[in-house]
Amino acid sequence: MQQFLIAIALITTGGILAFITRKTRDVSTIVGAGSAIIGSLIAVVPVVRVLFNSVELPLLLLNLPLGQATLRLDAVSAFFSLPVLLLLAVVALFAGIEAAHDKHAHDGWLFFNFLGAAMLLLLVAANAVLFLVAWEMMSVAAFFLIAWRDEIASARNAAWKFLVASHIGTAALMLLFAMLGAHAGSYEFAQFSGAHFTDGMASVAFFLALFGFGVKFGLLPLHVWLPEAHAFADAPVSAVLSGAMIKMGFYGLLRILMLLPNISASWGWVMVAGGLLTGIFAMAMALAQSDLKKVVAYSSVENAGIITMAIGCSILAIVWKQPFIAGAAMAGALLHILNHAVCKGMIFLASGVVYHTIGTRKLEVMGGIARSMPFTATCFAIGATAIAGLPPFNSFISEFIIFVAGLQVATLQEPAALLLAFLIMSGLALIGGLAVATYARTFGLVFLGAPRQEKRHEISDIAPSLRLPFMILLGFILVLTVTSPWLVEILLRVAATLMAGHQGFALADLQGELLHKPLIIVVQFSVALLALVIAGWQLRSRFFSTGDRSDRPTWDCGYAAPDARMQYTSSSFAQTIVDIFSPVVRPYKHGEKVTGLFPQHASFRSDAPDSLLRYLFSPLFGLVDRILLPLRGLQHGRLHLYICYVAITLLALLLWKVVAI
Amino acid sequence: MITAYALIILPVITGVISLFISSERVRRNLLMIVAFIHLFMSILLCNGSAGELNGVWLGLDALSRLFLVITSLLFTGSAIYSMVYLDKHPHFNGPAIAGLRMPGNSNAIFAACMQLFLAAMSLSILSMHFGLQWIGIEATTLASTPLIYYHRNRRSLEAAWKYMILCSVGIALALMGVFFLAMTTSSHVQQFTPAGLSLFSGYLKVEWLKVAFIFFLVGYGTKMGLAPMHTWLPDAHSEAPSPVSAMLSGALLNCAFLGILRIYQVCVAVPGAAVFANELLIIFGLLSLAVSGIFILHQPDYKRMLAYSSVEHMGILALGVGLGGSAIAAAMLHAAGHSLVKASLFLLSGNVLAVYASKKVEDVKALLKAMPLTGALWLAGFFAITGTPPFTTFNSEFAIVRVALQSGSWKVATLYLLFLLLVFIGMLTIFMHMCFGKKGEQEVDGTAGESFWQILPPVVFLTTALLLGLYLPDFVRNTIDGAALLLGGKAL
Amino acid sequence: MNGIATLLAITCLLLLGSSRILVSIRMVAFQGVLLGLLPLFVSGTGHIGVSALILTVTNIGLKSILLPWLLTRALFASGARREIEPFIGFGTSILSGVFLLAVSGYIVNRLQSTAAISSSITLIAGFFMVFSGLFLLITRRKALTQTLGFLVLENGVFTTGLSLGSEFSVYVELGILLDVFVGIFLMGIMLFHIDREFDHLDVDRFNELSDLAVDVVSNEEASE
Amino acid sequence: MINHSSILICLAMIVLSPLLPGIINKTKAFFGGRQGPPVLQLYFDIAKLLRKTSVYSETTTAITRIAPFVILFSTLAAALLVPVAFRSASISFSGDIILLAYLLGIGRFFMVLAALDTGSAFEGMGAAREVLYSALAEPALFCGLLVLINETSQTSLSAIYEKLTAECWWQNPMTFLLIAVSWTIVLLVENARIPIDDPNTHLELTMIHEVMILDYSSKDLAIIEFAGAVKLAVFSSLLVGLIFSGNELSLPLQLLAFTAAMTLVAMIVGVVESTIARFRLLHVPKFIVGSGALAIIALILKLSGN
Repeated sequence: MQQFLIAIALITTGGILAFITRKTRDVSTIVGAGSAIIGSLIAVVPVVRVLFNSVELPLLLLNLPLGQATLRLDAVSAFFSLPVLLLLAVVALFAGIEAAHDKHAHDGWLFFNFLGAAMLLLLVAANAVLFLVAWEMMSVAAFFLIAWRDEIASARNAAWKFLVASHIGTAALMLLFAMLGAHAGSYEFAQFSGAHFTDGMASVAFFLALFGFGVKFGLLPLHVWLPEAHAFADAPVSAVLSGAMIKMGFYGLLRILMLLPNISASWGWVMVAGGLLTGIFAMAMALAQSDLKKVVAYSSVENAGIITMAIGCSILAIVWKQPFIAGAAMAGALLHILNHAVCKGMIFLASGVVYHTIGTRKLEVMGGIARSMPFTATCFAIGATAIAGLPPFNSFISEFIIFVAGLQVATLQEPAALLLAFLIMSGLALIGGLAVATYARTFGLVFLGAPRQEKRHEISDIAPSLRLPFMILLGFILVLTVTSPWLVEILLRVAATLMAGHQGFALADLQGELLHKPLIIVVQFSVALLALVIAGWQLRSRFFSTGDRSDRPTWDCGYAAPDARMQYTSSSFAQTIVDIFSPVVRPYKHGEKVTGLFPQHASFRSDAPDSLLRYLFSPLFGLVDRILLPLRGLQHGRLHLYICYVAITLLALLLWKVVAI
Repeated sequence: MITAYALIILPVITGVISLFISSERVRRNLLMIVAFIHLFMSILLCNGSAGELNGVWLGLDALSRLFLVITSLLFTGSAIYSMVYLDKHPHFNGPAIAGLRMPGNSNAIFAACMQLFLAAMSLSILSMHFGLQWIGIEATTLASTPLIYYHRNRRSLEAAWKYMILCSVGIALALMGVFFLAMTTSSHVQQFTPAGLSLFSGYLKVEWLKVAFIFFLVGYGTKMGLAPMHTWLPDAHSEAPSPVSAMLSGALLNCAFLGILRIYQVCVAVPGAAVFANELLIIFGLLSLAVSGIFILHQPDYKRMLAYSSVEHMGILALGVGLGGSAIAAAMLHAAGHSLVKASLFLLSGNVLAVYASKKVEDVKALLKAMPLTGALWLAGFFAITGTPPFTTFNSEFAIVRVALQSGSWKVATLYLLFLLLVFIGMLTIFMHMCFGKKGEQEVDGTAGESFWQILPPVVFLTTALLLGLYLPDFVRNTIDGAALLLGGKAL
Repeated sequence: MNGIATLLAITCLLLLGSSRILVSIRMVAFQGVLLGLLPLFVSGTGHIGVSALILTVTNIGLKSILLPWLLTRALFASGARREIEPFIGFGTSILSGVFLLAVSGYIVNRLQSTAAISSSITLIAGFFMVFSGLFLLITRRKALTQTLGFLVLENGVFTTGLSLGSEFSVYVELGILLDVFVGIFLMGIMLFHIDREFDHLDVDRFNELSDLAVDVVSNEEASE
Repeated sequence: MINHSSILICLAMIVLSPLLPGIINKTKAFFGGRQGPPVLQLYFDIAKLLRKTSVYSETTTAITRIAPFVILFSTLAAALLVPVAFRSASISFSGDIILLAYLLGIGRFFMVLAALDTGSAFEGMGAAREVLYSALAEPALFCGLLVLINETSQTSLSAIYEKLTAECWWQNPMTFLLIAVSWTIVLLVENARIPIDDPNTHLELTMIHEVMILDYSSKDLAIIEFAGAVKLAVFSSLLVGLIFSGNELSLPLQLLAFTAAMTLVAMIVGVVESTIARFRLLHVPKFIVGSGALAIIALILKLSGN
């Protein structure tokens, strides 16, 4: 426990020192990045101890103005600190090296480290007030990181949206914790779980929590801040935001769920439905985007949707007293959180590299980057395959676990169960299919084909030193894939801690072996597939490639002068799908139809700003303005009427109250 | 007791003296010295060694301790700040009006009135006798009007006039309240003080107390800036010189609030009255919150925005006291936090104004680049004033929500949070517009507003607010809890 | 005592009705005299306390001599017209005055039901003066008349205080008087300033400071 | 849960799978009143292709080289997971169908990437269509599966088929009929057959599968063609397992029956192809969604059933 706090302190002070020494860039880089990395390494030790040999670390007390606050690191906190620590370290490494290379790299170490420290603090806070403090510090740090390039209006705009959104969420959380605290008579989580809430209160609490935390992890209507924030922040920042900060939303939600013993089915249904809609909507939006990082950001929303579904399924399973399903779904959700953190970290870093190298995020003008940046391309390809939930990589494993839970649900002989199974299975399938489409589009049109830009300065792959972080993440992807059958045991332990309060499922009830055996086979398949493919490819290109030639243009069906501009563009690739979802996506389409035998010059482009933002939130805020602005007339500057206000107030009070006497 | 009198007498004397000092330097040093002596004495008075004194006229209890220290602290800060501020503004000789020649030049009047202002506030804080307190509060109005009119232009004159008239009217009504309160007391009340009245709470006539409370609320409420009597506040705060605005918002409003608290103290003792008072306080609190939210949204003038945020926080104070229980302690804490933060914000706005020479939000851009220190503090102040942890304001605001829910008033809690949200969004928009962005085409020399004496007070105040948010030292906690107990509340 | 109270009420009605500033000033001065005499009667029973005497003297001195003199000066110094120019015509003013009288009567009546009041007429007069003071402040255009209105309001408060028979120590009373005096004095000085700056005393045109204007630029971040 | 005997059968199926397209073409030829290519045609093609050297477009990257192997091996792996000859699959475990579906998914993913790798407008077009159709088809597959799971309360494909006996059909024939139809459609979609896609059209604009492999030649093309055949076999055996149940027969009989059934499926496909015209591309998504709808109806029937 002490180690954990030391790590937090180290990271914070490192940030501050880096800020002080920001004039001398190298020093601040070393201090900032170094403290982040070392801090994470230190913090890993207690985390691992808690997770692997499930020891309870001693509590720590903190004397806050609103009373004593407990710090504790239980299995759940430990698990959730894995993505944080991992990304903190790797991204710090990346950003550090990058900063050493070019002058324009991100150097907001102060807030970067604060963000990390705040998240770690959040995870060990076992007290509502401390939790809120850490939560807000996290948001504020993130706000500054998003607004780092504040000379760009859109970055400011994104930061504004982010902070407003997260503050709305925090308001809900304040209400929630105030309610719990008022009822339990203390802000300590321990007291909360002790207090007996009525079902009504519990539901109110849950939905407040879902709202408050949903803002962070991007539940359907509340995700609007997310794409822009991730798009306009620097790559390392978006990596941490998407990989770690979003997960804190899930952490909070699960924490609250732990504290509410009387769980109800309606919560589960809401979460499943919400998650499903989120996932599908996000993918539909992602396909319509023309900004590389927005696509990736939307895919974060999609994964959040999947995780939400899984948690919802687990809740329902708890209500239906199905320990195995509950455990499997929860374990799947947790594993997916971890996997998503790794893959998304890699993808964001890779897309950041692309952005830095060719200086644009527009998919339309990209293409053919793979030839000049093979390493980045490989990383992105693996990351994309993984995050699209395809074998042989890690995200498939977690989705597989969730699927297994779904299959198990289908065996229950009751309509509700079948409905749930239907939602989960076909939902996941659809989302997965769309994810494949999205990432095929993203990777294919960014890295493959010929450059769609007329003139592009000569680009080269990232410096060898910059490859280290990618290698680490790649290693994690493989490790997470291979070790998953055993990882599940730990995850189930975490899940057991999560559900301890509810049905009192023991770890044994969760029947880990039912997951373990299939997973081993899946892993064997994955490894075999990977090995065979590589072997086959190498053999083919080593020994059976005599006489092969690759100096001919692409076969364009007899067209004599094929041209890079004739390639399928990202928007045309997505059009067929986007058209299906156009009622929700509402894409902008600018351009005229091509007519006549010898058409004149014509142009077409389409883009899709978040439809919920356009059709829900902007009108809402506008409405508030329209209501409030006229009221400003009250301050008209006429002294007589000001006095009149006073007089009227006095008279009104006198008449009202004196009559009452 | 001597110290208590000294706190009031000293500034009066020095103030009058400084009217007739011709040397700028001497006058300023005098101001500084007085500020520090005052601060020293009030700390001396409040560290408990003096104990509770309940004179017929002056007294010292937890409430006055709290407010006295805040006031003295803020005054010192503003005094330090005005060292530089006065240099930046040309002083001119007061005009001869119908033979009544105003002695000294405008800066002399400034220095003098500052000290008289301090004296008046000390009086209103230390006085236990309701009549005396009324005198003190009225005196604050008189002393601060010339300060608001410091710039000697039409706008400041208009502001000063409105301030003068509205506050005088309000306070006249408060005097009415005082008379009614006197009416409630039957003959055998010796001391016309909160404590004295509470002793004989059995004999007090509830109806008259209620009427008195209404007059107090409307009267002192005008001075405190509770909507809808707040209308003078934005004008005065935006037109006054920044150090004065800091005093007005950070210290003066508290004094007026104290005026209401004193009668509330009596109401608590009388069975029927407390509920009645709480109801009114909650209503006015929420109303103020709403009004401030409306006017902060799209506010084109950043000093006015700060002024409205003062209205908002006065609303929070009223609400907190109205909710009772530990919310009262929270309100006391909030009063302290708000004074510190708001004062530093006003001082910083002075820096910005000095450089950009405009109070318009749209004219100020890229503060963080143009004046790094001020910009950073300005943002920090924003987070502090909107109750973002770990600043102390968060604790108080959160505690108030909790109490609201404890008493099961969901409506109040939700409205409260909604209005806070509204204010937050409004302020965020403004602060982002000011701090971020590209440097404006007109090249500003940021260093002009960044001298050490201009930065020091805000730094100190904000740091204090931050530390208080992380840890509450026992003497602070005791003072706040003591104040809460006086008002029939619970400890934090 | 009740006689004086009635006189006070009548002066208020006249104030509401009078169209010339000079007259109003005189009226207020007369009120000051009445108000000064009032304490002598409160204690009743012939013998007069020293404190009461002092109060009387200062009261009359300040309210019916010094301040009127100051205001008159201000009036003559300013080139402003001597008419009052109200928002609400004099007839209406008087009518509403009567209404206010009724209201104050009603309130006092309610209060009386709860507790015995030494002299309800005076209290009514007090309330009425307060209300009409406010009324003047609200409906009269000139800064000067507002000052008068404030003076009336103050007088009303005093009357109320006396009628409630709440006797503070003389120091407090004097302090209060001092405050009021300085307040009016300051207002007087500001009248000169206003006259110099705006060359009119028309407070109604004092609305440079307002929030009617809505800034669009600061709205940039919000708009999307 | 490794079933050694079925591994052999599975291998046999894999080896013989190129016959299926042959049979389909024969059927089509028969309906067209033509002689038609020999049943072994695909073998000849593959043999020919393997002898040639390949030409790659200059825009291509390693993706183009890797893709064939990903496609091949993922399809072969999938073949290991499907029950053959009314016996449990070579490798069966709870949730194997998921792995099966996703193995085919990775193959498809790489085929699409390879198509985009060439940077040809036509291939991009095909890729876009492919991803859409498969994304729509997969839910239909799982939907049908749900009903079977719910019927048999088993979660592994083999176990499900083992439990799935004739009387299940008799109890609620409608449900199973719907599933069968919906899965047939899925088969047509996944294997790019008429009415979704015409394997031997000559207008690139209208192609889906064929256009994606326009730039492949020689060995790579051979691999892809073979993988395609295997994929067809996999889906056919899924269908066969759904419709026929013969797990109480003796092994030789099972083999015989299975071969017959597979041939039958191939012929059905042939009949479909030669009777129905290819849909306009705009209608295809509706058609696929329709198959999903059928499955959902089946689900609802099942719901009302119990």
